[in-house]
Amino acid sequence: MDGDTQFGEVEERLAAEALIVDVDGFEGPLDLLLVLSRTQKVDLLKISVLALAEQYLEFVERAKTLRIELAADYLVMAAWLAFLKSRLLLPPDPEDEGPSGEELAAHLAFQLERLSAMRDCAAKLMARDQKNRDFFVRGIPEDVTRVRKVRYTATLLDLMQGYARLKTRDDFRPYVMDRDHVMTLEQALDRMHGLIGYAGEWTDLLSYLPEGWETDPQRRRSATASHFAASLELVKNGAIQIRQTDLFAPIQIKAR
Amino acid sequence: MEDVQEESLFEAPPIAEQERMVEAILFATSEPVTVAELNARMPHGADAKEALEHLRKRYDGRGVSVVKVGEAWAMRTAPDLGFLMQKETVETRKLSRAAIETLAIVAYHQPVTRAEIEEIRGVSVSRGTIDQLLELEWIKFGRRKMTPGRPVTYMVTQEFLDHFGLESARDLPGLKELRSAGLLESRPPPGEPMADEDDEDENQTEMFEANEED
Amino acid sequence: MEDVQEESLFEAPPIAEQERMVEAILFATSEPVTVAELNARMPHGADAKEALEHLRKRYDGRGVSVVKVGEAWAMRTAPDLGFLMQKETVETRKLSRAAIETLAIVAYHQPVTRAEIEEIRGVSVSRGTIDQLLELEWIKFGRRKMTPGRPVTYMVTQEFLDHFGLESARDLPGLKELRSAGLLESRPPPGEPMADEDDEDENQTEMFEANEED
Repeated sequence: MDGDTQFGEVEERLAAEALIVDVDGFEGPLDLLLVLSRTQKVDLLKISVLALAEQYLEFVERAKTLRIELAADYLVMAAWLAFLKSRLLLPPDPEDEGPSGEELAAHLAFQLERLSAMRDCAAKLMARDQKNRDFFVRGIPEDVTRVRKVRYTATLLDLMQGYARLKTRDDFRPYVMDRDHVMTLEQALDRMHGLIGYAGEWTDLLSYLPEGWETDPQRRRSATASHFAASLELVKNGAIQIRQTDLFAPIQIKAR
Repeated sequence: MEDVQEESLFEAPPIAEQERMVEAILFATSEPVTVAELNARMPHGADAKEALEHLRKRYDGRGVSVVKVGEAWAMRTAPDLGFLMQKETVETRKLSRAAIETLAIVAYHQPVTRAEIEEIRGVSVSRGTIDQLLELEWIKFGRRKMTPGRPVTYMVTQEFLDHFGLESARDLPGLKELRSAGLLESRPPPGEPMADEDDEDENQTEMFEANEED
Repeated sequence: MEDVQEESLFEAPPIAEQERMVEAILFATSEPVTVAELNARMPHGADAKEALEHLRKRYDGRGVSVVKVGEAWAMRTAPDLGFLMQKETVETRKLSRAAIETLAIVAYHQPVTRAEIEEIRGVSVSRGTIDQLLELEWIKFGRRKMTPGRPVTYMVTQEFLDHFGLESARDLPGLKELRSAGLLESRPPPGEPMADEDDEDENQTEMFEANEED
């Protein structure tokens, strides 16, 4: 009998030491308390919180003697359990406000029971049949084509109004008139293609301007610009060379 | 497609034909499909819900079954035949104990705040744990709680139900027992009345009652 | 898993069970499966070929069928239910002003090049606008123009005529009619001859004559 007790004590001490060594493996004081409570081998509902508090405090003491650094929250819990222990042991002070030791103990028991229950639930959950492990989804899903039909609401009236808008603008700003004084890049390019063969020497670009475009300032501007752009195009194509010896000096071109 | 809908405005196809349609739609996809979506895709006048009932019976005991996932329906192979399948799918990362417990707490206590999860587990919940569960699409944000700070809450998703083969959160194992044992209540520590106690109870009741109406 | 296979070394599962197995495998595998592969995955002694025959008959006339793909087998939704595999969302959007103007120009001036459209609109026409109209099948490519660079031309389509309720592009009201309908409200500034009106009509005629040659 005696030997049994002794053996029990040894076992307990070994367990406590194992706990301490494994302290990193605990997820905080509540987790540790839950593990300690299991050693009482009773239903969590009937657990002795006082005994549990003592176990915990003992644990912290042992950790101290073994010079194991415990995280702050373990120490906070130890302080709180010491307080709880004194409340449970001392007769209630009628002057004292706040919850009784029994209330605090009941809450701790509730927390432990709840945590334990959640762990069981987690285990049950993970033990369920799981998708793509125990049961499987369709392996060759067929595409559900999401036909997003955009229905455009253009009407014939929209169309005509759009066209009318363009034509109205023409009435105000006749393009035909403008065009008399504008030489396009394409036109200049066409002209220069025909003439470039004759430019064996460096020639002033302006000499390429067509007749009737050199005098009128508006026409001259347009023709100069388009011819300049066209000559750059020809340089790019490797048809001619271009140079300007000085700022504002004449721009000269030469066939390659 | 439109023509079919127009035509059938006047007469829905026979129920056997509707059953075929539901079968084809559920077969074609790997994601659960809601009854509303089924009805939207089927010809006008069809009753997907009824057709589903027929179909479910037809597949009873087959190698593939028609399962309910939250508000939606899907086809899944029978769990007892899992051994035949090549595990082609990439194994999901092994979940940490913290993640598994957090998941269970969200499932059983939803909608639940991070502070409540921490209160239950007794340790702080790392950002990574929540992130991992969000990423797996097993949990999602619920509405904010009407308590100071208006913290966000977490809830489980349809994907969670699908993954664990649950029809609804009501079907979580042991839920009834936990509830009758009072273990799903949010009980404030004595002497520290929680401002949101009433609200909390309301939320819980609401969720499960709302579910029960289905 | 192994146990099942070991056990069945001695006795193959009943054919109904084999049928379930084939069903589950065909459902879940991401590719068609050959009979040899089926046999390899099923318990020893199973006859996938026979089970397949049973399964095929079972799905006869259903919303899903067991089909042969080359040497392998797969499940597919019944072809007549293909229309269910579409989810249509209709969105009504107003055509942009640029698109309407471009479309109008094509309609009134076809066959017309992009450069010509730009000339008439006075601004460049984005690739997107043309693409959109092509996609809507309201315009199509006409023959190339016999000018340098041989640019492509655009024309309106039958689809366009149908949409706008026109018999032919010639039914589009002319400029004079637009004016009398009050669509052209602005008068040209006094003294500026409307050089382009007659010209316009001429173009139209030309255009449609050209069209008729097609």
